[in-house]
Amino acid sequence: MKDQVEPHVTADGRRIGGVLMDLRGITLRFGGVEAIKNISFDIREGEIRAIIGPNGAGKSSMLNVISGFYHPQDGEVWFRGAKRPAMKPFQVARLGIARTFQNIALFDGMSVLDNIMTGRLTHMKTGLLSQMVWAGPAAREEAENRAVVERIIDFLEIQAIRKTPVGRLPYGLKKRVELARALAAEPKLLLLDEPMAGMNVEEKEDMSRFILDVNDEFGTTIALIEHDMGVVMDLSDRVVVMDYGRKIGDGTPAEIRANQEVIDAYLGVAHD
Amino acid sequence: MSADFLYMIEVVINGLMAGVLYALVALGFVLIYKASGIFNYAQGVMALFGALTLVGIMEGQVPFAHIINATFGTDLHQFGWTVPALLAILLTVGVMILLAWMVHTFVFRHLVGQEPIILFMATIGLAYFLEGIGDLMWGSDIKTLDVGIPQGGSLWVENLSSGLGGEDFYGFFIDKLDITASVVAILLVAGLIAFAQYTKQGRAMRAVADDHQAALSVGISLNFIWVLVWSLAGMVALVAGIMWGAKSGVQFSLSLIALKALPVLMLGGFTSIPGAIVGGLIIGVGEKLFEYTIGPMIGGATENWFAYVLALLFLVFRPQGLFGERIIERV
Amino acid sequence: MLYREAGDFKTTYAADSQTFPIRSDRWRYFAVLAIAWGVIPFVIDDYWANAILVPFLIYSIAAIGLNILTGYCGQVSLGTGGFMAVGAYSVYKLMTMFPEVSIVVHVILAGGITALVGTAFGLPSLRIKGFYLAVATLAAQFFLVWLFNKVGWFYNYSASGQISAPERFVAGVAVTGANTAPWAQYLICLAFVTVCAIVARNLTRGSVGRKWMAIRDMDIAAEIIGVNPLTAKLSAFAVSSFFIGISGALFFAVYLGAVEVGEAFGIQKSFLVLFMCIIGGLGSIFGSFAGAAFLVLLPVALKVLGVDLLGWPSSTVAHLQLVAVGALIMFFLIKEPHGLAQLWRVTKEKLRLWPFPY
Amino acid sequence: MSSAAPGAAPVSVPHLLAHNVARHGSKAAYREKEFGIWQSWTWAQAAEQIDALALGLLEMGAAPGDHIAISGRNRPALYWAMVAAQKLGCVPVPLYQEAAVEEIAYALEHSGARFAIAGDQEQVDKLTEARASLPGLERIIYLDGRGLRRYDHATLTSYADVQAMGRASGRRAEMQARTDARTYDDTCVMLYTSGTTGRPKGVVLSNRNVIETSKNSAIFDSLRAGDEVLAYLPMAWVGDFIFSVGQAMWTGFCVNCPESPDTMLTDLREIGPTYFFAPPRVFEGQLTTVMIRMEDAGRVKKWLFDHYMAVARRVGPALLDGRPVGLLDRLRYRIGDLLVYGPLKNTLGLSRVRVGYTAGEAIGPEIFDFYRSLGINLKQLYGQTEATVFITQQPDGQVRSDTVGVPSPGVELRIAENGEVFYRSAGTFVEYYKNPDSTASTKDADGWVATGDAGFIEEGSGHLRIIDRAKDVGRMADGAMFAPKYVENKLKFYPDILEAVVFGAGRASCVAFINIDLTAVGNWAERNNIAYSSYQELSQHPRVLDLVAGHVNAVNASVATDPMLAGCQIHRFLVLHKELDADDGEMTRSRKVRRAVVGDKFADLIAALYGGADQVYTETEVTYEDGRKGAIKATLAIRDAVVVTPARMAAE
Repeated sequence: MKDQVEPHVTADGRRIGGVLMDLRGITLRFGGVEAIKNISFDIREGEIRAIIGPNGAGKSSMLNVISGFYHPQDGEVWFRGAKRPAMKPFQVARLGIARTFQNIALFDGMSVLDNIMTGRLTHMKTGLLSQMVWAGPAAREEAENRAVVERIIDFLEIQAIRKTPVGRLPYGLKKRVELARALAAEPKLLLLDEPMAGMNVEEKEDMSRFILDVNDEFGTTIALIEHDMGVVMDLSDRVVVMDYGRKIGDGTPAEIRANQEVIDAYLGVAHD
Repeated sequence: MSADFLYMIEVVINGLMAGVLYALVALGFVLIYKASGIFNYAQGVMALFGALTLVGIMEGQVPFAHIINATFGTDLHQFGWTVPALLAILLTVGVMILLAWMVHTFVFRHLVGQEPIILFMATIGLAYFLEGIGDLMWGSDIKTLDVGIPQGGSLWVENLSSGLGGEDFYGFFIDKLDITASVVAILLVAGLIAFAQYTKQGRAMRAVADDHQAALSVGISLNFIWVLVWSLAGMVALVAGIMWGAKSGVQFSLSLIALKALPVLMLGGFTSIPGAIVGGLIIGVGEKLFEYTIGPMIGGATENWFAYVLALLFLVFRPQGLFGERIIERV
Repeated sequence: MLYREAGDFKTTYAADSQTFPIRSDRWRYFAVLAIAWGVIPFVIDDYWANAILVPFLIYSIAAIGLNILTGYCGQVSLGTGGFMAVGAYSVYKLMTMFPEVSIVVHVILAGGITALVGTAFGLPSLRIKGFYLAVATLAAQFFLVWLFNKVGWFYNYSASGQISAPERFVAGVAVTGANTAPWAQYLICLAFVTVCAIVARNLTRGSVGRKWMAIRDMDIAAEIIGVNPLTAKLSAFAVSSFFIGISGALFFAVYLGAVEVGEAFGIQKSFLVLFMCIIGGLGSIFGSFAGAAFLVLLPVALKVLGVDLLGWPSSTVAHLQLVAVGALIMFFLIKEPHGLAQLWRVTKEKLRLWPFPY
Repeated sequence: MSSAAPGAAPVSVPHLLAHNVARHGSKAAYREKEFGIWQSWTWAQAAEQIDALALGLLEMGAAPGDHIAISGRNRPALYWAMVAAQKLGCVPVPLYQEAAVEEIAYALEHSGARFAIAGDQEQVDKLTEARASLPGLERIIYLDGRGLRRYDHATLTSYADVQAMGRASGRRAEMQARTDARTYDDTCVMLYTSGTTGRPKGVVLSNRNVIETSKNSAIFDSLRAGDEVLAYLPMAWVGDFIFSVGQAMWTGFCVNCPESPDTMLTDLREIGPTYFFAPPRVFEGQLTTVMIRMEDAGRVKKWLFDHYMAVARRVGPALLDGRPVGLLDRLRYRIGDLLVYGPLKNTLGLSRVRVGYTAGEAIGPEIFDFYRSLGINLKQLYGQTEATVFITQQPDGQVRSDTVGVPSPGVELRIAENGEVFYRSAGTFVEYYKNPDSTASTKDADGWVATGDAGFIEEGSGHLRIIDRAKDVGRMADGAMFAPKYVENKLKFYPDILEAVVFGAGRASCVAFINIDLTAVGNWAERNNIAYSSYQELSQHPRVLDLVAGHVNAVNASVATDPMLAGCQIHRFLVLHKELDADDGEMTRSRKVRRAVVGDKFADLIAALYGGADQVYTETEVTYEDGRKGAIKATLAIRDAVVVTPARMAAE
């Protein structure tokens, strides 16, 4: 029933490629509770894919499944044309899936720069010994990755807070730093967990701009969760709507707007 | 029944007795941990401090005698009176309550909301402090404590049980003190549970343990509760101190033995009173048995570490302890 | 106030991320090195060596080691004493087994052996966290001490159950054994401290260090951004134990010369080193030195004050010391959880902003 | 690789470049804070970059005489673009980066630029919009491609691509030939004067103008290779062109570009320039923040600061001018330097400043003295675009806040009978581009140029003192001299007052509009716990009005001391409800008040001031940053000021 769309170029000239991630019949239970009920959808290269739904719809659980933090009882996760076996989160990260967190998960003991540098860890290979010596490979690697990170810092316009301890930053900036950390991993798939949560209008606009720019400049595939429908609709190419762990809609923003079930869900029509 | 087996049983029984005392100390930990999330490393030292104070008061010692003498060249040691055990115990309880109040007001009230590990380290500091103070007040020499608890092997049990085995079995040797200890311990636990169940403060205490914010919102004074639990813990410690002290003299090693409560807790889980008791018994029995059976082969004195290694292995397979419930991690 | 940073700009990342980015700090660092290496060896006497400098240096290594584990990787350990013992007994066995091999090699090997043991005891850290782990490490402490006590092989079945260091030479100079010159003791320790400190700094500044700190600050997030908790934690245990092993080896071979495991490496030792880290500052190399210096000097100071000046019995002073240490720990945790290092940082910031308040 | 024989006398900027490559090839020529560190280019590397760009432009068909517009924040690449243009015999035309589209459109149209080099997306957008109306602009070359990926690249090329094209090109000889063909009288650069009135004019400066002035001024202050400047002022402003291109090329010192406007102060501190220029408002702003920050300092620090600043005010300037100072005072000053001045200069990033200049506006004496007393060699100069900056400047040792110094080397001065200042020098501009009339009206046959400022040369010192714009110096009803600027400046010396506009030409008395400084007054309000929700509310708060009234009275008193100008005392004033703003056309881009515009716009207020009402209601149209327009309504209180009669002054 999944609509088969061929690789194409969007009206605003972005390339949408083939299927990057395919979720097939995912079901997730906590004890007796079914957080996700047999949900299937796919994410294509280069697109911005939104997962929306009222609070408690199971969006976050879905994201946790994708990022390998939860392991679904049923269903398969296909990534880049191969079935992904049950993995530890850090292995998933090394596949090229990076994410941000709904309630910010930065490393408060470190500076902004160090936090973003942690995003490069999956790319840094020098071993313990050469790190001990530092001079040579380790130092070189550090400098190279610093250069990458600095470009992201520049991209997200956070030069001024480079050396500030993240603890001291206001909420909006923390969110941006977290995005930077995820970007630093140069992910193939970027997961954003409620990127706009708790932001004022202005911050939301900034964040939307950055999300679009990221997708645009780096061609990064982005899957994001939001409960605020408005933002998502302007942002994303396709939207999955979840409610009570079920998928009640999947399609372009336009289609979603027209979908009666979605409207009900959002107007909170009683569930039988 | 073969004598070996019977001796084995005797070991088990003695283990149970020791376990009761571990449980007693562990109980103190649980009380404080449940109410304030503080893992009170100093519980053992509190037992030592309690015992020292009790002895000091009973024998009418002059506190801080050494310093006073050293500074003023005096030669004070005794007030020259002795205090009856019961009165002394009451006084000591008073001291422990005062101590509880001070500990809370001067230390932990300023650490509310800190990470558990910080609180833990603070209690280590407290342990040092109390040990030092205890020694300064009452001197560090080993003291014998006699509050009139019957001592020595219980003939009654011995005779009663000697019939069980052949002529090479002389019946169970069980120290009366241990029996008393167990009885006291059981009473204490019962008392505590009753207190927690049926008194206003007790219910408040449990409310706090469940949810600080909620407790606050219904107008329970956290500070009061915290002082309360520290006092209770202090008294429990005192009792434990008396028992240990009576058994093996009041000395620093007492606080080390009390350390055993830590593995006990790791088995029982930090939040469950029954856990503490069961854990205590397991450790007590376990280490005695191990020493009795394996000990001789590997040079003995295995009580030093058995409890910890047991707890360690146990934790690796069941991190939340015997009675703790599973935690689902969220992002 | 003392800082003049205008015109002190960086044109490479290497320069920007160096250990002492500010010029004046750099000079101070070189000055300290120069004094430590070029002046003290010539003026040092027996009292200074044995009462202050040598223990200070050795404890610094231990504190750095524990700080890597606890301060940088967030895994609290109460097994330091036990691990120091491993270092001591390893070096003792090596010295007696291979007399011809250089003591320096032995000390390093001892560190390596301790690293292995430490890693083994670190395994539980994958399942258990926080003070559960702290208590679990007590197992290492008690078990190891018991082991070295009971198993004769470790102390070569000496009647006393003690181990005592035979005389060994570095470049023809005795560094262990009865007639070791103070400056020789000092220099060999200084050498190890210098190297250890630099290595520690290098490890904590790069990707390894960031993995540790990520685990410390938020282990779940760390794992999700691609840190393998297994390797991260175990490497921390290994490196930490390596340093602690070295300090243990030096403590026995160079400083004490003869050791009875129970009293030299008991649980008190574990706490002492932990306190050094707390007072000095968790997650700071400088803090490790500060803490070590503080807790080495405190007893000396108290002794001078109590025994020599006030003429109190030394036992009383010893108790007073317990009180002081305990009180200090609580004070620091309340007032400045990040210890002397943080105080230093704050002062420095103030000096940099002077005369402005912020 | 550009090989003008180092021996030959340099006749163009590219020649100077060649010299620098020869003399200081491996010394740093340009630095830019980017990606967290100071990216650096030696003279040799810079030359290579410039050649690459020049060749690229050549490939794209840049012909001699073409104009090449350049707009963006200060960046090495854009400075290179200027030199690259000159290498090809083209004329660089730097534009104000925050200029509005129509301003840009005018400049492009007027200069007939074929190429434009833009810093970033913002500039590209403006240029593209402007371009719609002018087919003349063939290509836009952009530096930072951020956000431009999906733009139509038919007329858009990236800087890097152009350079790549250049590196691949084989027409180096041709480029070199063009470079060598430059003469001393070819056009070096064309700069648009913001012009306080009417359309901006394109000032044409020749190689002679630029090189001679650069040489003279460099010698005057013994600037040399190894000096450091921070290039942060608009590239379209003649000052920046002389400091960052002319003098830099002449002496071979290093030009440093900040990371972004909002990190400017940090970058200033990091670089610690040895040669520094800033308009008075920058120094003013810095001083204000210093004072505000010191307010919160602990009592000890505060005391130290106040005490030693007092010492500095007494001793500092003298020391700086090499006048004799008592031993004890010297000692005190040394201590002060250790405890206060040194750290202060360091935190401000001025500790290495050897030569500092301010100009463009009159600077408040206490501001000026503050920096002097710290031991910063801050001086004033008087100049304008038409003179390639330098007309007069203050030699070391003769520095005062109330004069603008003696004629710069090679400059002749003449004061007309109406008090207007005329000058003639090697720096005198060639012409206004495509505007012979204005050229004629400004520069007479023998090369004398009217500055449009009224002033007089002080007896004795021979220093020039500027009173006001010549055309603004009017007569009052009673024929007394009316010099509004003179009074306004005195007012603006108070940190609380940001801008002041005085009216009174042909009237019996003077009245004034005042703009309060939000930072200073806001902080004052905070300290006196005065609550306010908006600029407007604050501006009309009675106690603020009292504050301002105090300043006005003080100014009146000091004006009265000068019989010639005593008539200019302010009789009535009001505090404006909005800041005068370039976006509303009330000021020029270089933040000079457009008196006429303000006069018309607020005619109702002026009427009220003379009408004697004690308050007036008004509605004002404003333009928001995003270009939308809106109106703000307000009722403004009008206050009377204390006027001193010269007679009484004399009596005292």
